[in-house]
Amino acid sequence: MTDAPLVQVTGLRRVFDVSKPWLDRVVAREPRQTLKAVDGVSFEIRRGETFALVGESGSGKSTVARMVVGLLPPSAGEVVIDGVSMTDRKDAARRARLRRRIQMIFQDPYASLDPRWRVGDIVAEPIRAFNLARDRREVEHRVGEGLKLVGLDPADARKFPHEFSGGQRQRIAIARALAAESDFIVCDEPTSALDVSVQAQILNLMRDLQDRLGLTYLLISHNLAVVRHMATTIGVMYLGRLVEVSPARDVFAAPRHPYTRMLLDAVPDLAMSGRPRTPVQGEIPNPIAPPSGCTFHPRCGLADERCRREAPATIEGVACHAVAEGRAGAARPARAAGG
Amino acid sequence: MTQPVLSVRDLKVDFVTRRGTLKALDGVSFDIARGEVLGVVGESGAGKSVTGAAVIGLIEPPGRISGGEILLGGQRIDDLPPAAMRRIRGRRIGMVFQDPLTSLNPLYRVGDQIVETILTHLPVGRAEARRRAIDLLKEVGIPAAERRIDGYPHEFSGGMRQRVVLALALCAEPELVIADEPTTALDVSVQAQIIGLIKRLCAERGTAVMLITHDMGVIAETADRVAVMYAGRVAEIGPVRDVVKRPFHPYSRGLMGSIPTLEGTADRLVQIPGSMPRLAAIPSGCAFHTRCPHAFAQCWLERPEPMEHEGHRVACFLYEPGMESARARADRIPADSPPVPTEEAKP
Amino acid sequence: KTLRYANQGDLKSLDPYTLNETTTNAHLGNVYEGLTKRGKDLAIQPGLAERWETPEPTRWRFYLRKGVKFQNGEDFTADDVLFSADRVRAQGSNFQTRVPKDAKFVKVDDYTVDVVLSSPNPILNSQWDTWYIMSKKWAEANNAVAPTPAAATTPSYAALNANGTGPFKIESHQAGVKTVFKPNPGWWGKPEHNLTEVIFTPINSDATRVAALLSGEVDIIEPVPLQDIQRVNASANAQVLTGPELRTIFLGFDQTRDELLESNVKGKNPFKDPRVREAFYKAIDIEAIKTRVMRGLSTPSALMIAPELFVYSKDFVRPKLDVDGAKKLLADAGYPNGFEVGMDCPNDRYVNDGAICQAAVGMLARIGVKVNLNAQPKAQFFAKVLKSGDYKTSFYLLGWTPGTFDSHNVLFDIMGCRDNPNSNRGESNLGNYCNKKLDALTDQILVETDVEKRNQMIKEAFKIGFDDYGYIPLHQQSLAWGVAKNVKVAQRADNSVLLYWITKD
Amino acid sequence: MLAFILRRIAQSVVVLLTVGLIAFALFRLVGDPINQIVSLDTPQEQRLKIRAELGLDDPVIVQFGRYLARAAHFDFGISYQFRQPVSTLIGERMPATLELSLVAALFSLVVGIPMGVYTALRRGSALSSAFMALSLAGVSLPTFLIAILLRYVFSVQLGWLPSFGRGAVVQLGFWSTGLLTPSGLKAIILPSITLGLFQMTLIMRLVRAEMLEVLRTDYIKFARARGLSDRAIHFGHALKNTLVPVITIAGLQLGSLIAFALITEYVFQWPGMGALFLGAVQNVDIPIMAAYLMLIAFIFVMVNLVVDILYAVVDPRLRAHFQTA
Amino acid sequence: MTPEPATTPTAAARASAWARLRDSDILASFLASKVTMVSAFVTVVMLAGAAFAPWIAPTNPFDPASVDLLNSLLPPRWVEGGDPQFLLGTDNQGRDLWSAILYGMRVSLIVGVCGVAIAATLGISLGLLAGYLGGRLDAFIMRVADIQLTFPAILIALVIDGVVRALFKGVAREHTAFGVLVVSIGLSFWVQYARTIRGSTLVEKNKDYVQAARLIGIPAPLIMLRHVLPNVIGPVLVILTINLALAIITEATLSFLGVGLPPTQPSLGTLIRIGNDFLFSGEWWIVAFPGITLAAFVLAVNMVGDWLRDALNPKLR
Ligand SMILES: Nc1ncnc2c1ncn2[C@@H]1O[C@H](COP(=O)(O)OP(=O)(O)OP(=O)(O)O)[C@@H](O)[C@H]1O
Ligand SMILES: Nc1ncnc2c1ncn2[C@@H]1O[C@H](COP(=O)(O)OP(=O)(O)OP(=O)(O)O)[C@@H](O)[C@H]1O
Ligand SMILES: [Mg+2]
Ligand SMILES: [Mg+2]
Repeated sequence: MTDAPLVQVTGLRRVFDVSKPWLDRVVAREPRQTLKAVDGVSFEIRRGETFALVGESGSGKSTVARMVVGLLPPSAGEVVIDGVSMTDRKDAARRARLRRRIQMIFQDPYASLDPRWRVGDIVAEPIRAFNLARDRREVEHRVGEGLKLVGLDPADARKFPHEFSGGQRQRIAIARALAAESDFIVCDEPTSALDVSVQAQILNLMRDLQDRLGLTYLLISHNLAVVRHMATTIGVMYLGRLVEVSPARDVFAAPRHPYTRMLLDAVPDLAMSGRPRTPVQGEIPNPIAPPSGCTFHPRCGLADERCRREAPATIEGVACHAVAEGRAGAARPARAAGG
Repeated sequence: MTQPVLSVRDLKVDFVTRRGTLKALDGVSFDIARGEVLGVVGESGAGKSVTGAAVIGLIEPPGRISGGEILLGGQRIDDLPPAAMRRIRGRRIGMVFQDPLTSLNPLYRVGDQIVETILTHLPVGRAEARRRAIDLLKEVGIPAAERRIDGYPHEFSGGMRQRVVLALALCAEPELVIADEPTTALDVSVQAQIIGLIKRLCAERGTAVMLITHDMGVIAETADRVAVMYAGRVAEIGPVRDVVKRPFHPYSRGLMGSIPTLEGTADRLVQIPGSMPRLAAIPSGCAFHTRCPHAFAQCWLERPEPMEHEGHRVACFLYEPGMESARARADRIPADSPPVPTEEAKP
Repeated sequence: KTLRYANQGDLKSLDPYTLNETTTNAHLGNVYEGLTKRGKDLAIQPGLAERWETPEPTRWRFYLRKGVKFQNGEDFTADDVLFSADRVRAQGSNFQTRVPKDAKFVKVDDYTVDVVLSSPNPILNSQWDTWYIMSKKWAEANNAVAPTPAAATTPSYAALNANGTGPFKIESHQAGVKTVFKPNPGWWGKPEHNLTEVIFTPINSDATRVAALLSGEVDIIEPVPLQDIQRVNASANAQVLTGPELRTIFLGFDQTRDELLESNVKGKNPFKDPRVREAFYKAIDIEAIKTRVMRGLSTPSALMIAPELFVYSKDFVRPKLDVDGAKKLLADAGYPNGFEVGMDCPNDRYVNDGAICQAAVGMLARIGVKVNLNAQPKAQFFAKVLKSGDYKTSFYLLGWTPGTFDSHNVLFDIMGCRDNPNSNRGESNLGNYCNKKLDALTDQILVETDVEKRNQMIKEAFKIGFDDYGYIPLHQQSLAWGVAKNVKVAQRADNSVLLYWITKD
Repeated sequence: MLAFILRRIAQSVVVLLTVGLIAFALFRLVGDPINQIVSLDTPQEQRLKIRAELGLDDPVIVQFGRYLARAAHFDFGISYQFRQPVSTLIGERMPATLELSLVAALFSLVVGIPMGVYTALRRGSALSSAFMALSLAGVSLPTFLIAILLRYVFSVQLGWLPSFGRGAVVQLGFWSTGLLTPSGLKAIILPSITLGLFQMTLIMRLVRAEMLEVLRTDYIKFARARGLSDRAIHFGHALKNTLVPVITIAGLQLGSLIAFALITEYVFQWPGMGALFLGAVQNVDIPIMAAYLMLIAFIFVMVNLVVDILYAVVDPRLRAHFQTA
Repeated sequence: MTPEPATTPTAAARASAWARLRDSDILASFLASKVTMVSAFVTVVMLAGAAFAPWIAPTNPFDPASVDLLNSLLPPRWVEGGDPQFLLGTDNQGRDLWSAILYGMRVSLIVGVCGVAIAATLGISLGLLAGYLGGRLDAFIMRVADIQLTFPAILIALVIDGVVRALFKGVAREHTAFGVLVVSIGLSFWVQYARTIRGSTLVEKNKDYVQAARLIGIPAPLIMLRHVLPNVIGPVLVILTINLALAIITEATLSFLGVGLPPTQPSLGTLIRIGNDFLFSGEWWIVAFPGITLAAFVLAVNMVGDWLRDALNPKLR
């Protein structure tokens, strides 16, 4: 194994055209309208690591995920996985081989399994698609193995998804992802539709699998506690931009970007430690007409004239004028002492 | 102790379906005092929403209240005729639903919906009602309320809408507000604002709140007392600090242990094996015994009644007086140690 | 008294030279008049001409009625007759054959007109009852000198307004919806009707028409579907007047192509063999058609003309129904197992036409002939089988009323050979039945002025066709008018409903 | 809003052009109008001449272009059957069809909506079961059977209502109305019931389904939780939301009512455009057929436009959408 | 490797499928509704009658040689003047009405089923393509659908009939009528399918299981066919039943207007049209029995469809 990162994302950008129909624009003399869902995102993920993306709804997390797995072509930027570009048209053959190493687990376990297919067929679909088995018996065998791996009974292969609970379905989805022998799995809010007790089962399973199979995860979540539990590195997104990328323990010990701090402050204090918190301000703005300069400035207590004017560059993983200028003050530990 | 605002006694709710009668609630009892926030937590399907609906009298067929009683300010309300119940809804009990996107009628102005509610319940004129509506909107933190009152719901963001819904629930100054997962559909950041708002407004007016959620964090921040529900029963009820920090019921323990926290350091989360039984197939005895690491013979046979234990009530035989050895055994097990992974037990 | 009258068809144009069609002619006959008229028995009577004579075979002299006024108040004179004679023969008229092309009209005085012919024509004025005389001044004043062609792309004044000399005038006319007639107070004759207003509505749905009569919303309907006659007669307020009609319904064969268009017989045309035609003839159970399909209201016919129109009709008798004989004939002709042939049939033109064809299909099936019936609305039917459709038919049903009420018309149009492209002979002989002897006789019949000699020649000609089995005449259908009990009406065999003979209590 | 209307109009023009082309091209192929025009014994030369005069020999595209150019001036040519301008004929008959369709639409709405609301609110009651059964019968019986049955009972047997026609009409300018005379009013009863019955049952079922849907929504639950009266909930909140989709369907139905009128008009001899069209089909009267199809398309397009605008009036979400446009 | 016979898993699956059905809400709601059961029974009996007409019917009314004009207009057997040979009497051509109804039903059904099959195939494919691929294709298909909606089935059939008659002037109606009807019905009913399918496809294609399949690299046509189609086809079942009823009515109406099937091969609609002419004259049975049959069948099918709609709608449960 090399030390080179498995996944390298550079300058990823995705613009959606949300313009009104042509005639409306002509009559109203409006320009085209675009929505920058993802705007210049760069990060890398090392093998066996879990990279987590957090941020409020609409910040562009899922869009990044979809571009990384190749479901959505980026407007600009590049995704390189194991040295192969996912975006470069030329490398089609290698990309096809790469395909099966990348899989995704979706948020809604009720929508991610085709309700008309038997579980066995669902899990077997990637095996068949990638020709990973010689004959039917081998397919069945592999499906059984996969189901066992996620703690289900191979006999469950004959059942339909609706016969399973949400947690069990998410296990099936994981089995499907693993059936393709993938080693990089993108998880878009894999547990947010589940009860906490079931969430614990899935998170534990994901970690077990990571330990056993050396998987690499891109984990998307808005639940900081989950991220805290799973991630090695954390990227914080706001309105399509990555405002902070830091090792997980640093983010929680000493959040640097004001937005990261705000997010941490918003998390309810289960331990009832009574840690001091600043109340959250406002809501995420309309991404079609984002604020000028640093898009966070209307909600930021540290904003000044410069923040309103110019967008901050990323310096040492943080994109914030205040941090760069040292106005942000000492990184404040989010965790009360003693926890 | 003064009379509780809401008192639920041995409430039973059934859903009569073709496949038999589902006991969605099976003997739920709790009180909420004036100004108190009672958090109701539990897994999906545990009966939290049904409890809320039963209190406000909105159980729809095929559901029906099959036993127990509900007292509002000492007056029994579960057997009131529809017209009388209607006068209580909105006037004495307010309600907030989970999804602010769908709770407001998209065809009517926000203000009209508030005014309509005020006029229904309070003896005021239209102008006065409108003035009150504006005040309320200001109070829930809608900027430029005078202007926004004539807006339509689709012109408001999710958080704003939930504020409007809150204003609607509070507009007749009810004694009790039932909030059924008021923040689940919202962003973490907005969630904090709404929770804060509920807390503040209710404290100011002395309104009792029944806060239904499955987010333990919200409960920890907001509630005075917590009821943990499991399969249509209250497994444990007590002061929030006790229940969160030192739960007694094995289910509560598992629940608390399975929540990842910002402070948590454990490599593995506590994992309760299996999932909650379907209501049609609730096991005999203690409904939790199939998943319980401490279950013993009695749990199979008998249903534990809630009993007082160290200041809060727990429905578990481990805490039955005279079960010293069992309790000792249970207490030895640390709350967050991983339970033995077992296959889903089949009775 | 207001008379409400409903007909299946409509009054399609008010210009009397636009469309030669029974219903239209009958309607306009209430408003316009010809030099002659026909009585209730169809006998030719004086009309606008009081009398006429033939001083020499090629010259006819007509004495016009004096004191006749058009409905707009102008006097009727010889000028109008001369004008009408030109107009009726002009481009765009649908009545050009009413008056021979080479006939010269000469004004003798204001009330006398001579017609000079190039050859004798004993039946010159036989169709003049529907050659309506128009006012010259009115036409000139309204820019309507030229007849309105059927295909007019600009409507003409004459098509929307009427100015006749007849007993009624048109008060209002909304095509396809309603036409209102009012009596003409200045009419020269003595009215035989007692009406003050006639409201005419076209109702093309049979059931609706009958319902309207039964519910008393109309006083006269034409026609009554055969099956409803009993019902109408049983009702309290209406009855059906029936009577023989002059139209002959018959079946015809394609006898000209070497291979039939729609048949499984390849390389030859079975209908060229008289035995096949005879077999078909003998397979048709005309009595069953009469009793079952026509409900007794038809007159089986051995000739291609109605008995009323030809005195020696009685001398012809249909061959008997003979299924076995027919089979044998077919076998002799080389079709022991029959064959398959397509049949064209209108389904909205004649009384129960579709059902007759269906019945024929069943009867022919018994001798092993499989007939593929194509029953279609008249528009499609005529488009296919007529000259303009290239006579694309193998076997068909058609009906014919000789416009002249004379056999010559039948012998010439229906039974004449179609082989001369410069002649109109046989234009409606869709299957081109052809016998030169018959043609020769036909030509003599036209110029023969001795009635008895002429009749013998006609008889001989019909005998030729009869023996050739050139056609299968079926029957003359019946008239059926539904009339309210308080209405009296004279029924004429040409199916014209004439308002001036109607009285209402 | 302006852009919206502009787009609608542009779409309408496309629709009309397409329909015009289809109508024209198709009917150009039907039968040979010449046979309709001339009598049996017209010689061939004369036929050819008439063909040339009518322009039937030109290429189809030329004929179509000519047709469109004239149609733009409301000149649809001369009817082959009636020898009158088609525009006059249609103009004369349009009031009859529109009155019939509107009365039928009114009937179907006035009866259908309350029945739908009732059956939705009283699910399972005897009367609403009866309504539902009736509505099924309504969609199951072919229109012509209903017409025959109604007429047989009410005009032939009972003699209460006229069996055909429009009764007496009054001329109001170019519009002839039968709604102002007693006989006209009596005459419209049976045809409009026949025509409206199917739509009525459709609307009833639609209202019921939508109402049930709306009654399950959160905002209705929330309205209950606010203690509003059933009246306010059912007729204030639920019905208004129900009407949003009902408007579209009802609008579309009005279009098809006009088109469907041809069966009713045929049976009741109603002097409207439908009967005219049916007659034209039978007689291969191309100008009338083509004009009728264009007209139906035009009415449909107009109704659609009105429905869309109405939609915006009812639903503020769309209104906002229009305004920002 | 297990020595189990290979059939066991499928047998088990089948058994469980049966168990699922027995257990399902559909069956229960079916058994709970007597009206539906009766309707289904009527439907099945009529379908069987139509399917086995050649074996059940005493005579073949389509064979002209087997009808005798002399038997025409006989009343039903139990009415005075009836002939025991003809249970429901005869029509104006002497056809046994009972046989004619069985055969007519067969014709009506074949027309209905074929027409609806064309409509469904067309509508489903177009709807699927429009919904899944979107963009200009979608816009185009939906515009065409709009235009098509302008014209009800009757109008379309009249148009098509005219065209066919013009194009195949020589060909007898017998040979074209069937095609005309089927195509008209197919062309006028497809829009509903297309719209429904497109609507649910738009929802379904964004569901994660489709994304998952795309991720594996399954080609779009396969995804449409194997994933999307099975999941959007549900509501089509309801439309199918209701459309079948509608198609039969449409056929009858067209036959009533004289554009339908020829009288030599009468469908129910043609029989009614023939019978309608004899309503006033007292031969009520010619219109009554086919009329009742038609109404009963359509009603029964609609009832089943109605129930199906409710039973398949999860929100109503
Ligand atoms: N197909 C699309 N067309 C237009 N806009 C889109 C599209 N997909 C996403 N967006 C917009 O892009 C932005 C980012 O969306 P994305 O789904 O990536 O956010 P997210 O961070 O995953 O949010 P959530 O937490 O709600 O899942 C949003 O404003 C969204 O509205
Ligand atoms: N209309 C109904 N018919 C049948 N069963 C019902 C109905 N409504 C609720 N139930 C049952 O009652 C039980 C309790 O439901 P409830 O909605 O109270 O759960 P909850 O605790 O609020 O769950 P969640 O966290 O998912 O909202 C569920 O198991 C559900 O199956
Ligand atoms: Mg997302
Ligand atoms: Mg709930």
